[in-house]
Amino acid sequence: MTKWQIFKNGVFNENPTFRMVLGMCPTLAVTTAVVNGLGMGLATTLVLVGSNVIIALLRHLIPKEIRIPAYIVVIATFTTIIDKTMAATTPDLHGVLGIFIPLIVVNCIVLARAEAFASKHNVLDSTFDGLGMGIGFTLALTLLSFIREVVGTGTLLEATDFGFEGFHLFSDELGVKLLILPPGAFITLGLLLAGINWYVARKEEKAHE
Amino acid sequence: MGLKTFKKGIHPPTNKELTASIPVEVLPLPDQVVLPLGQHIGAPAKPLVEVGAEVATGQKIAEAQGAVSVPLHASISGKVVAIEPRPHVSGRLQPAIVIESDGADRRAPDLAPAHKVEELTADQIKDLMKAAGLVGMGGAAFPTHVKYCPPETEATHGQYCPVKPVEYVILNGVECEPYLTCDHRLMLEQSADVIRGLMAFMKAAGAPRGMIGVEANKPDAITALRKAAEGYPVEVVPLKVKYPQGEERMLIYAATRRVVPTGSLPIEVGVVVNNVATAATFGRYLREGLPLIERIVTVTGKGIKEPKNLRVRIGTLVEELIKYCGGFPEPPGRIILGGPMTGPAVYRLDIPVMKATSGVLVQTRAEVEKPQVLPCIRCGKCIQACPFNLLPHYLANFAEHDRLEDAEKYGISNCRECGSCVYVCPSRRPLLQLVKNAKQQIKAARQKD
Amino acid sequence: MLETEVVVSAAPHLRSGLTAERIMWLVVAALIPASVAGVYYFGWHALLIILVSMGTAVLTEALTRALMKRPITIGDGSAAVTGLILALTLPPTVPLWIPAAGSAFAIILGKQIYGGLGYNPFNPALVGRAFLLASWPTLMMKWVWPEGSLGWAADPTAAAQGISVDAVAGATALELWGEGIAKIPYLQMYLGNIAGSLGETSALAILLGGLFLLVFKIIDWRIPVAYLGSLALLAFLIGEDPLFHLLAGGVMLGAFFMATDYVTTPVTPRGRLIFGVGCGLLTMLIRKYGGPPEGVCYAILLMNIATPLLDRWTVPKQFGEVRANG
Amino acid sequence: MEAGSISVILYGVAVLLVLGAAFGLGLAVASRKLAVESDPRIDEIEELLPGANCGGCGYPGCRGLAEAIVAGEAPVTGCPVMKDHAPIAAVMGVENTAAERKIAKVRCAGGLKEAAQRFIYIGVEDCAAAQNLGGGAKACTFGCLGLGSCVKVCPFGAMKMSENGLPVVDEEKCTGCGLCVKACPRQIITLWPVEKKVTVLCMNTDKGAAVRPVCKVGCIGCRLCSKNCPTEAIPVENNLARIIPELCINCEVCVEKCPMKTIKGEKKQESAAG
Amino acid sequence: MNEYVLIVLSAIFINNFIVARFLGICPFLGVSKQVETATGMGMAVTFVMALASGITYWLQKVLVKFDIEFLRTITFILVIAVLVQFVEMVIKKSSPVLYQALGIYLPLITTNCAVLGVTILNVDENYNFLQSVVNGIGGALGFSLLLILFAGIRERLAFAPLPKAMEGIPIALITAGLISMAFLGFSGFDLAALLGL
Amino acid sequence: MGKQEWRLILVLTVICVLSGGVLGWVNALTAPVIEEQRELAKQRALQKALPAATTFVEEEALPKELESLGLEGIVEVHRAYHDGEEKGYVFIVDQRGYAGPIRMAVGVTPLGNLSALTVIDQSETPGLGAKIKNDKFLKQPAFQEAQVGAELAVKKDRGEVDAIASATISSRAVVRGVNTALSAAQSLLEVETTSGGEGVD
Repeated sequence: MTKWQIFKNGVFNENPTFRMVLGMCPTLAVTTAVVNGLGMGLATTLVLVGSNVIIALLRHLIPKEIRIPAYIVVIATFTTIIDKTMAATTPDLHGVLGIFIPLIVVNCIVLARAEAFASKHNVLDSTFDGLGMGIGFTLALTLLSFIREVVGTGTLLEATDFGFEGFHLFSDELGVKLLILPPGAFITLGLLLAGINWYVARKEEKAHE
Repeated sequence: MGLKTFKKGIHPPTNKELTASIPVEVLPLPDQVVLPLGQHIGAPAKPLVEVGAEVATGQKIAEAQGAVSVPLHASISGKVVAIEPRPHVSGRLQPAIVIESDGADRRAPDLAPAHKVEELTADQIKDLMKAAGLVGMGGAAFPTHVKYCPPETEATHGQYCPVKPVEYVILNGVECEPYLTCDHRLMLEQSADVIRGLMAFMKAAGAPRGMIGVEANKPDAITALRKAAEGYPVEVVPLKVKYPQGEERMLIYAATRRVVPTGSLPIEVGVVVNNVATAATFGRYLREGLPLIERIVTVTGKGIKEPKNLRVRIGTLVEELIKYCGGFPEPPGRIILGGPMTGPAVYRLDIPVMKATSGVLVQTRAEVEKPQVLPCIRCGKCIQACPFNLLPHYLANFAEHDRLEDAEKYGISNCRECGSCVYVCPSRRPLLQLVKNAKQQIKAARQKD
Repeated sequence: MLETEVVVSAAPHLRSGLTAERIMWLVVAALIPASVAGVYYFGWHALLIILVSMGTAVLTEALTRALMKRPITIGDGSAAVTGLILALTLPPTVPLWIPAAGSAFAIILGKQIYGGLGYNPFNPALVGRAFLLASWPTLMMKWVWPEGSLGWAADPTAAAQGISVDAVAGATALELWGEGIAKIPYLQMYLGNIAGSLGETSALAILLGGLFLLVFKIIDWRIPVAYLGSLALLAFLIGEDPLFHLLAGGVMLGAFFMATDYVTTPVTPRGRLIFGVGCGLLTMLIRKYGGPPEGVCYAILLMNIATPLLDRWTVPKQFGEVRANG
Repeated sequence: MEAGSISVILYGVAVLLVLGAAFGLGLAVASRKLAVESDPRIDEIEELLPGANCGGCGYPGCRGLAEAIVAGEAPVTGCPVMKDHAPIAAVMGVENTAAERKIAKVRCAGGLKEAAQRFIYIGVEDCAAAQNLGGGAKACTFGCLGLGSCVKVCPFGAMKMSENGLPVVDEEKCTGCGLCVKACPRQIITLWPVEKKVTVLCMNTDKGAAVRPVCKVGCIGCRLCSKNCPTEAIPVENNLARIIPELCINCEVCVEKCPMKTIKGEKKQESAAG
Repeated sequence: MNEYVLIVLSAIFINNFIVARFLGICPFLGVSKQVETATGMGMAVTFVMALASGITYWLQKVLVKFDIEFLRTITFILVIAVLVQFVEMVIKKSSPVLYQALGIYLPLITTNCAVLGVTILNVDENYNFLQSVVNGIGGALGFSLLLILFAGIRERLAFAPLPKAMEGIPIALITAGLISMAFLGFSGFDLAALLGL
Repeated sequence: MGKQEWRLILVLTVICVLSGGVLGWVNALTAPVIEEQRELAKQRALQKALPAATTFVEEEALPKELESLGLEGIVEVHRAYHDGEEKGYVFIVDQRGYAGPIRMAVGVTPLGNLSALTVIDQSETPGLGAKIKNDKFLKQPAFQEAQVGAELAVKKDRGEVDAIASATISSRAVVRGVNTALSAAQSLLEVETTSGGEGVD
């Protein structure tokens, strides 16, 4: 596989959210606004790339028995770094994402990539894998939060914390507020996944014919 | 009201007025009878005659084979023309003895002599039951003597012979199946035979008391039986009109409040149940030695020109009965042998009347419009109907999805296939067919193991 | 031999006349009194809401089925029932796109997504209502009093209690109770001459329909009885007026028409009792302590969640399962 | 850097040192003392298996088969779905016994157009259930009942019902798992080598006179195929022609000769489909 | 006493981990196909969450004492991971029955963010030891309750002719969404008033 | 113990130690910045709550004292000055909202008028409860005209405050915070008027 293929694989074919259905908790929790989804996605990407690189570096040194604790320590380290950096640079976003920043450490995507990819591939491949997966995750979160924010509140890219009012597309009185409530997260993601299933199935069928 | 009955159940229209008040007519002797060797539950009988043999009415032409089996008798006199597979109610071909009538209806010379119940021992009665080819004539066709199994076979076939005293013999004169009136007419016209048969059964079982359960919609039959039972320890019990009142366990519960435990026989609670027609046939056998060679069949339904009750020789083809009743006024929609709730539908008329064939019901095309099956809407009506307190929609659902273990867990084996659930189902689901299918698969899987 | 083909099918060959379609249309019929009361009290706009809601439901059902390439099922009447019930739970003031959006959501996400009639775990009409309530709460909590109905508030006793018409208009009986402002005469509530959802206010009209369903055995008595009984009992225990709580809000409509929805409620007799009790308790608890002023919709939806387990745990004892008579 | 922060770093390092060492020690001890043996090959093979859990192998799912293979109870070719068993064989260290690929073949050509019905069936859409009801509606008691039980059990979506009421096998998707064979109450589906294109599409063993009125394309046992077959691959037993796949050379002479069009080859099938 | 009841009830109904806090979604979607397995998972989660809440309480004390709270994430997750692994090994060795019922779910718990989540929440809420443990149990009970109810629904859905694209995760998510919508009924529920606090 | 086990321990320990070191270093870099950010945010909030003042002095003992008076949720009290002239108080108050605590700063002038209020921290639902941050809500007349001694309430509770649509709980929390601050101010100002005797002009 070329680097580009590894990257593309993470973004599309094995998109962690839409195809592998991993890391659901932050996906559902923080996607109430595009800014939040984007922030969470990028934070996760950084952790993914960082931990993939380190684990790929150490892959021959770590004995099988302590593989999980060792990976977790590495991931936790990067998570904490991101956590602190965000607190220092973007305190408002950090506040909104709250508990879900430290919880990146238990995001199945990160550990799954460490186990399934980084522990078996070289540093460069692992970097691209982390990038691909991270971007894939970020795209998924952005898409989801885009739908929820626009349909739910009628605004786009509203980020008052950053002093940005965003675009007001229609009166927020008309917004389908359910979408930004917890049920909306489940329902929107469910429908998105169904749509993607449908699309993939149709594509396969067409290819078959 | 205070009439005895069981819990739950359904109230389908009875439609009995078509034939209830018409006395039984005797169908003229047919030219030919087809006598399937397997007319009863258990091993089929073994032929005693060969093609070309001359036989007389009542002559034993096939011998019982194995413990659960009964002999078969010629129902007319004449010549055996074939012993070969012939169409059967099941839709398949089954081995049968075919006799061509000589028109004489000669009775066999070796018919049993007349007996008095008082002079017989219990064991003698049980032997006579078997000799008469007696089976449950209500539809189940279970060999009657096995219900009272003789003591000497107790060791070998213990499962039929729990060492339990029998307290009641209950005759089933409920006739809860809609349309059918053969038992009703029989109780009216042969009440003495019924009581004689019942007394013999009680003696065979050593039961001190007898009961006859009759649905309250047959007051004339109740009166007739009460009159005939005067002086005997027999009680005629009027029962509430409800389906399946005639189901063995429901009848026992209604009459005695006893619950037959799942997986065991009524004798477990000291009760034996027989159909009134069985009792009447046996009563007549004791009177004149004629074994089970004829029965009353209700030929009815909108699809029959002149509905009637007919006294018919076993082995007469269904088409003869229909012809005698004037045929079809319009092309038939569905032809059912027995009652509409449990009788099988057939697609040909060259099928013989058998020992347990209680009726021929012909529905018109308008009556059998193809139902539009909807998904189960969980209305729970099947649960409210099921006399066995099962959850029919679950059972059918499990059956449909091949989850046989779950079906067993929810008591599929306890289903007696009365069809109440299907009757009430507003979504028109084929619950019972699914359940039967699953039961069969479970049985097949068990046999494999 | 037979000249024409006959039908062969499994026994039994008799069917009762009560089909699922007839049940659905009977439910619609049973809701006519409540609908009429709604239109009588709240005017022609109420009728429009009902028509739009039912129409959208039926149309959405037909469209989704067509999209999924499955048989069109609008003939079974279930979509019409969903649309009608949803309409009856709406405030009579809502703009017409509200019932349309609610019905569409109810049919698509409440029902067709699960494969249609018989498979949905939640009452579709309530799914629709909960969706509307969460999405457009301001529109969904805008109440009006039927014309002339505020006469009681202007009477001397009420005036003596310091209740003004202004303080009352625009709030339902339950909201007034929540704020401890006014006590509305029972008769007025019984007749439905009060503010509220367009089909919920008249206990009389709902009872008429409910009794009709009970008499014809379309619904099981257990759920409404358990629901109303437990609600009244809990109200009494926590020192509230049971009669008021039976008459106020959507309890009557819920108990007779929503908690009795076959598909989403238990099938076993005991399960139905527990379901009803659960609905009653939750409704009262949400009214007294909860955020939303009315709890019927949520109480029933919450009990819908528990339905599969209730079914599982309340499988009735089979006939013959007990060792008989010792 | 301030002294304070250095001490914080030191504390941090110390705490993690203790934790790391303690857990490392604990896990080291535990992995020795508490180890429970399980053959790693089971996992390896499970990973190689398709994971459809179709049960076609006769074991409870793919994991079950993997365990059986490792235990030596099942052959490495135990999975009927996989086309290439070499990787499993490699894990087990056995040589791959290349099995010829077989697919399901429906051996009945009597659809709604060709075969007569005895009655109108109303009931459960399931072949076994229909079979129990008067032996099925189709007048031919050997032919396909047409209710699609085989289609329903196929875990790979390789079967569908044609408009003529007969199941059609998608040769690409069919894996030869044999579930449809078991599902058919009339046993008319067999697993057939994929490269043998000629088959007798009938299972009726009645005499020709009995076959003709019930089915237009039933085998009447006329032996024309048998006589004309260059490799003697078509014996006729019980009034029914049967092709021995090992002997068939796909010449399709029999297809030409069959007066009932019961024998179908590849060319014929194509023209029939078109 | 009522204070602890409040914590538990609140964690079950109002701030339910699944439908309100979005914690533990992966196992919620994964281990909810059957009621039996859901029950086993629920028990395992309850056990681990109670244990983890207790242990991390003391760990946090240590961190605060040395002013190294920045190590919270790493130490907590390490403790949880090792704890789970230990418990799994011990159960596997000592009781195969218990292992079948509970142990096989344990590896799934390490990455169950509900466990780490509850320990962090305990710290954020400044709970004392007992409150932490009670909160852990309450959160786990809320998780288990939802998991089991959800499994009940999904067992029923196994019979439903779902649209092809909806099968599996999509329908599970939407059902979870509708459950969450029903739980909106508990929003703003004044538990304190109910319990007389 | 074998060589393998020692290796286990060693590797895990080394990884942990390295992580500890790295994290310590990162922490050392970021901790002051985070603290600075926090301080900055607070200053901004204080400023916003009482624009007339420029310097704020925290009264560390007051929250406890006020709590003993039954006022819950007051986290900090700042005395505000401009050019040495007392400009009033800013109260930082926590109140439980819909999704978690809402932290707000409420400024009160020496005359007992509410100066302004601002939300510092909240985790309410975006698009719904989170709108309590918006000026449309915070700058409504009901707040601007509020005075010591007044007990505010949202319209739904028969009060004068326009609540955020469908976010009554969040709105109520803010109103509660304002009420708490006003009561606190009342007691503080009373104390001053009685003990200090300076009076208000």
